[in-house]
Amino acid sequence: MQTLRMNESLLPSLLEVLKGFGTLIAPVERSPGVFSLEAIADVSRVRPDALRTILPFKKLLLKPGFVMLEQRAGGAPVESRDNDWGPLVYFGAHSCDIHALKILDLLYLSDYVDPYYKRNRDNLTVVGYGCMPDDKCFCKSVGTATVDENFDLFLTPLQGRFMVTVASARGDDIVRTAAHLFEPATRRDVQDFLDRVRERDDAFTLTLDVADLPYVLELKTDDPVWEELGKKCLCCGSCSMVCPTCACFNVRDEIPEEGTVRRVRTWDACLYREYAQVAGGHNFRDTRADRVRNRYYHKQEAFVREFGMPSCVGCGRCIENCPTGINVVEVFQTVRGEL
Amino acid sequence: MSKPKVGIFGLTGCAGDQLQILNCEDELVRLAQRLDIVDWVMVRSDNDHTCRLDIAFVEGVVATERDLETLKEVRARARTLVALGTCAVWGGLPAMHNEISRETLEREVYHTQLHFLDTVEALPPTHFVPFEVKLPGCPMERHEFLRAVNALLVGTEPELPLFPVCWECKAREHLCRVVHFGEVCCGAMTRGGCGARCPSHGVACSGCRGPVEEPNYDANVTMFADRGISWVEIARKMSHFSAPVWMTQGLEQEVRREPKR
Amino acid sequence: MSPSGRNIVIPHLGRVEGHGGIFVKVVGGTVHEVNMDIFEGSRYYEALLKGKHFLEVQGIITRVCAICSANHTVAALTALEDALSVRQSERIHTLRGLLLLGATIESHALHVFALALPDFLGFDSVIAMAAKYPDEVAFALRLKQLGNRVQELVGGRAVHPINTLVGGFGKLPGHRDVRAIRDELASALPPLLGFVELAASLDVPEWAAQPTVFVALRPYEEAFRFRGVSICTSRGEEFPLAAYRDVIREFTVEHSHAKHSALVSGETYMVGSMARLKLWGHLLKGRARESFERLFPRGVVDNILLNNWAQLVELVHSVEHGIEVCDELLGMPECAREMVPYEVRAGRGVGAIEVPRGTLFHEYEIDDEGLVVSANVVTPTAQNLANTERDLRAATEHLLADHASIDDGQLRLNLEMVARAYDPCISCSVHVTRLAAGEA
Amino acid sequence: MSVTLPEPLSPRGAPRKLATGANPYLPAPARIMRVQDLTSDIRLYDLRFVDSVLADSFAFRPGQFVELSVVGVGEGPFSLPSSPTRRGMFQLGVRRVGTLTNYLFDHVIEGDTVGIRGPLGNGFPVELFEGQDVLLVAGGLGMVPLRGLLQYLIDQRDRFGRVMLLYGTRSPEQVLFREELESLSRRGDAEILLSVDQTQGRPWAGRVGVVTELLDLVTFDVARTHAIACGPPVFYKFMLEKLVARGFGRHRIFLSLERRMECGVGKCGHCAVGYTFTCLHGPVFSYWDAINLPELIYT
Ligand SMILES: Cc1cc2nc3c(=O)[nH]c(=O)nc-3n(C[C@H](O)[C@H](O)[C@H](O)COP(=O)(O)OP(=O)(O)OC[C@H]3O[C@@H](n4cnc5c(N)ncnc54)[C@H](O)[C@@H]3O)c2cc1C
Ligand code: SF4
Ligand code: SF4
Ligand code: SF4
Repeated sequence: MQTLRMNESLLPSLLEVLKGFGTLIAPVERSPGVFSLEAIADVSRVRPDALRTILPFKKLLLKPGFVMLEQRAGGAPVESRDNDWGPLVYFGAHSCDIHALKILDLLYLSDYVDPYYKRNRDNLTVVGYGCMPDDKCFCKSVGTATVDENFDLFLTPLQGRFMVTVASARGDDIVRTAAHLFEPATRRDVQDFLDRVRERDDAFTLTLDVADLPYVLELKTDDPVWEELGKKCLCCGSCSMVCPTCACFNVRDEIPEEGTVRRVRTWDACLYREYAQVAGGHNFRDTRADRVRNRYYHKQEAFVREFGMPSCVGCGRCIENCPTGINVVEVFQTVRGEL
Repeated sequence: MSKPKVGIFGLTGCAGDQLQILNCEDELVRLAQRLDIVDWVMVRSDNDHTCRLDIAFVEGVVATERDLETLKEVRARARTLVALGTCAVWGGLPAMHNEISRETLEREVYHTQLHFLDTVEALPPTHFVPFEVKLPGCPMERHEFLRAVNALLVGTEPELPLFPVCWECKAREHLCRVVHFGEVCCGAMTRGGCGARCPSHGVACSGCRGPVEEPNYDANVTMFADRGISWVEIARKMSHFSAPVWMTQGLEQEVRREPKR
Repeated sequence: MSPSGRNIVIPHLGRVEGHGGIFVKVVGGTVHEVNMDIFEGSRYYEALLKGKHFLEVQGIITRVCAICSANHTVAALTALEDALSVRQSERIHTLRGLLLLGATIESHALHVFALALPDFLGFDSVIAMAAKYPDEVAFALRLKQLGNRVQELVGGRAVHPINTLVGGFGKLPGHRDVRAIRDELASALPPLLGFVELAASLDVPEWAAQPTVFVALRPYEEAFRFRGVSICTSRGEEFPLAAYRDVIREFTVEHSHAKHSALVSGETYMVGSMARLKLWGHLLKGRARESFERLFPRGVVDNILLNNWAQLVELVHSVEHGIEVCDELLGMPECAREMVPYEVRAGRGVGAIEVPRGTLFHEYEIDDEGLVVSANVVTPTAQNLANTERDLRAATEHLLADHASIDDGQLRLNLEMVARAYDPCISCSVHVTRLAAGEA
Repeated sequence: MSVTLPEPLSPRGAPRKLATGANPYLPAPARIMRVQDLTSDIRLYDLRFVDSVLADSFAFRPGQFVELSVVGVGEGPFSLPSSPTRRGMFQLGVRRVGTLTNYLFDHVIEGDTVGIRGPLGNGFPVELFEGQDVLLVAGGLGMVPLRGLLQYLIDQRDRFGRVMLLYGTRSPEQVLFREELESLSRRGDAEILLSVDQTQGRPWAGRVGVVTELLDLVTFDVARTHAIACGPPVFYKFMLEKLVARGFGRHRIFLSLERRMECGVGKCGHCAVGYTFTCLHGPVFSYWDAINLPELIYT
């Protein structure tokens, strides 16, 4: 790891340089206060200050829907490249996003490696950007507020300049390509950086106590809160769609035209009724309450048991996007009997 | 499979789904070669009204005795029956407000009391006979129709997505009409497949594709009410696409659902 | 069969939208009864609208008929905006105009090429025709698709638009898309003119000719337009739009339980392409004018079979004018959404527009909460029904007079041609209810 | 040049490959060599991979399964009812229930090619059974995976102690592999007891009643016996606890589970209970593990 500084006014130049490393993807403002990650031609559209994009970066690794296999009349099925983005530079990753990336890697690059994910992952350059939390962020509670690996560059905004962290050889390549933009970080920069870390630490207003959550949850499987949530949840799947670590998918075959058949893979949500239903109609999670509970247990209990941390990274997207206002933090406060 | 004999039938409706077939301009000529369309009143004048059919497509609601007769005849003639559009699958707009008596409706439109020989309550054909394939949408989506035909031609049934409109709305990152604008959006209750067309135009979904399998009506109503929308307005917007029909259906399902052990 | 008691029954009229039949009873060489049976089920849309919020009107009323969905939408919005005194911005007016042109292109292309032309070329359907005239059919489909693409761009969907709102649009089309459509319209014009030549070379029989009163709206500007400001007849009368109920008398017909229309004088009349050409054809410009002159060298003559050619002229106009409208839009600054602000208040409004099949009236009365108090829709097909029966009667008489030995099959075919020439849209004629075809 | 990937946070499995190819979602073509009707709605398919190297090297554990697909129609998981001891060919027993299986029954015939991915899942812990007695209990279609295990045990008969099979179906026509089982029984290779819920007027020499009752007819030394159960949910509901009541430790009872699966390789999430994927960590679980995963067995 190496730390540098860059003048704030040079950001557009850096973005131009990043374009040389792949398609530049960064947050742009869709409508006032609402952002999404999009391919950038004109760097003045980039909004590094965007706190949350509607969809997280996971769409850069696995598109919401893509063709896995294709088969033409008389041929054998072949792997499709529909999901491939080619070289990408993802600018504007926050700490929680980078932690989420780690979780996706864990799922998709272990055991049977997912080739669709891997190709995009290998092609992905991650440039982080320091954020300040709002009232929906709780990454501090789940231990994802800071990050020191799994990215290439990370820009932390300080007064009039950035502290730039280089965490990979690819990051180093970028820095060397644009050497004129960077200077070594000064002692003052480091001090300001540390002050900012403290300032940010104090800025969190939402907390979720995860320490003993798996135990609490294990004891509370029958808690009436799940029934209540089952009544409230629309099962629209928005939370899973926007969650950076929700990675379930569905596979569907279709015949788009005569002589061509294909197998399509789409993001799925465990809240959908059909999710655990098998032939003959038996459903392993028949009620909405079953499905809602499953989502929270999966994230906050099972993952903690297995890997020592929740698979929720505290980005607040589901809180922001749930039409009916279900709030993950409140859910757990209720389960604990605190609300 | 040799060239299948096909019939296309419109009961009472706007002909939108038949028009959607004609709107497959790029595929139409080839389609006419792959299918032996023997009975299609809207497009042909010399039709065979009695032969056996491999595939029959039915659009519209049953609103007259004659519709019902036609439907039963078609069912008897066809090996595979395909419902086209929300009217055929759920009843659609014609079935909205089935609780208003026919008599009242007739008086409203015709002003005098007349004898109507055979108008019946508008109900979806799926209410009367079983269908092998159901393509929702008002009108149905062209690509879904083409995929269904392609699947039927190789001897299988199309697998259409079951997720709600919200899936596609989120996948395309549209601004949520509920979250950002506080509108009544039927997306969460409505079967997806349209590409979240309305939210993508900045308009709330009115549910034209009919319900997902287990819509949570109560939660939707509460959600809108909590956002300060009047109950009457909510009901009005939700009722567009035959909510009475599907509401009862949803509630029935709710009641029938066995309690979990 | 003895010529003294002859029933001509067309139980199910093919190649029209909706369900209708024709029944003609001939006794001793004279036509006793002519019936255009409509057995399409009623859907009572106007009654359903009562008590609905005015914002819901378009989503409901568009489902009256798919082919005319964009037209009903624009008519309804116009009427509602009239009731609310909303003044359309120039851009919205222009875009709505483009939507109507798209709808006209799609509808006329479908009718002229797929439904009517097979009659003139001797096929039972466009499917059969495609084998012999593949290029022509391919072009016709392309043109129809282009009409749909225009509707998709402006209305958000080819059938039942969703982007059209009271006061504006949900999302305005970007210049890139408008430019693409413009270019496609431009490239469609030359081959379309080829069809004008093909049509000019075909003989149109005379047996359906008879004098008719034509009715069409006076265009809102001194040009051939589909939106108008007053109701005009070919006898030189002119009435304000709001008086449409006084001009056009809807009545129920004893024998058919179906609503028909006539002028106050009791005369039946025709609305549609031929009426528009009759009244405003002199306003056409450019290629459309040339096509008009080519296909109607003696001006519009009273022969309903020529309505197909009138539609062809309007196709040329719509494509040509569509290019101009696109250019106008491209001259305006790009923006994402435009909505004219308005206040909800009680009022009554009429929207009248010229749609492919003729003049369409929508009228709504809303209360101060914006709820619909009453709704009335008068469709062109309903207006044309009485005239259709009249033409069917005349055609039967002429045919019997000219060829006493004409067989039923031929007679049926010819009567179907007359009915089809009106391009009836039966789903649209919501006022009209059934008459059992079997009763004959 | 690639990014340095993180160390897995825990010992989740190291990268591995399927026999059928590096892309775990891409099926390998296999030819249908023979189709037999086992019952009116269950068929036995003999398959051989088109690639002869793959065909001859394809090895799997009893209790593993494969994903069978017809691209354009669908894909589904199916247990292997044949034994890995018999190379070059494998079998699938398919019940007609939905889109894919209807298509197989209606349109796929001998000589056609389908797609196969696998082998998938963990399979039975056969190493544990060596030198011990094995009790197989099957209900209905549960005989399909157990038949592969049975063949495996019989093919290496001297490595195991007693081999017992208790198998119940609804009626005599529903009994899968009946002749085969009868001949094994006759030869004394295995102790086999069959029962049906109802004879429905068919000739039947076996028991009539529910399958759990067969347990009362055999004696065993629970200290040196493993029980392997396979069947539908209601079967598990009664059978598992009855085995426990007969003295089996819950860790000595194994069962094979079914869940919805879209990938078969531990990615799609559908078969997961927590982070236990039925397709990857199962489908075979000890009863003890299964009851500690809520929802896993549904009764
Ligand atoms: C480990 C395992 C082993 C199995 N072994 C056998 C066997 O040996 N013989 C046999 O006949 N059946 C077996 N099944 C069940 C078989 O997979 C389903 O019956 C089959 O997938 C149904 O497919 P379909 O398209 O015909 O049915 P549909 O109902 O049309 O299937 C719709 C969808 O649901 C999924 N699905 C439905 N049921 C199941 C299910 N039970 N498990 C997983 N996915 C399902 C399908 O993949 C498909 O995507 C097994 C299932 C599992 C999980
Ligand atoms: S569950 Fe919600 S807060 Fe947690 S990671 Fe997912 S989107 Fe973020
Ligand atoms: S706008 Fe409607 S469809 Fe889209 S996410 Fe919101 S509720 Fe769902
Ligand atoms: S968003 Fe809703 S109303 Fe609009 S097309 Fe889709 S289903 Fe129909």
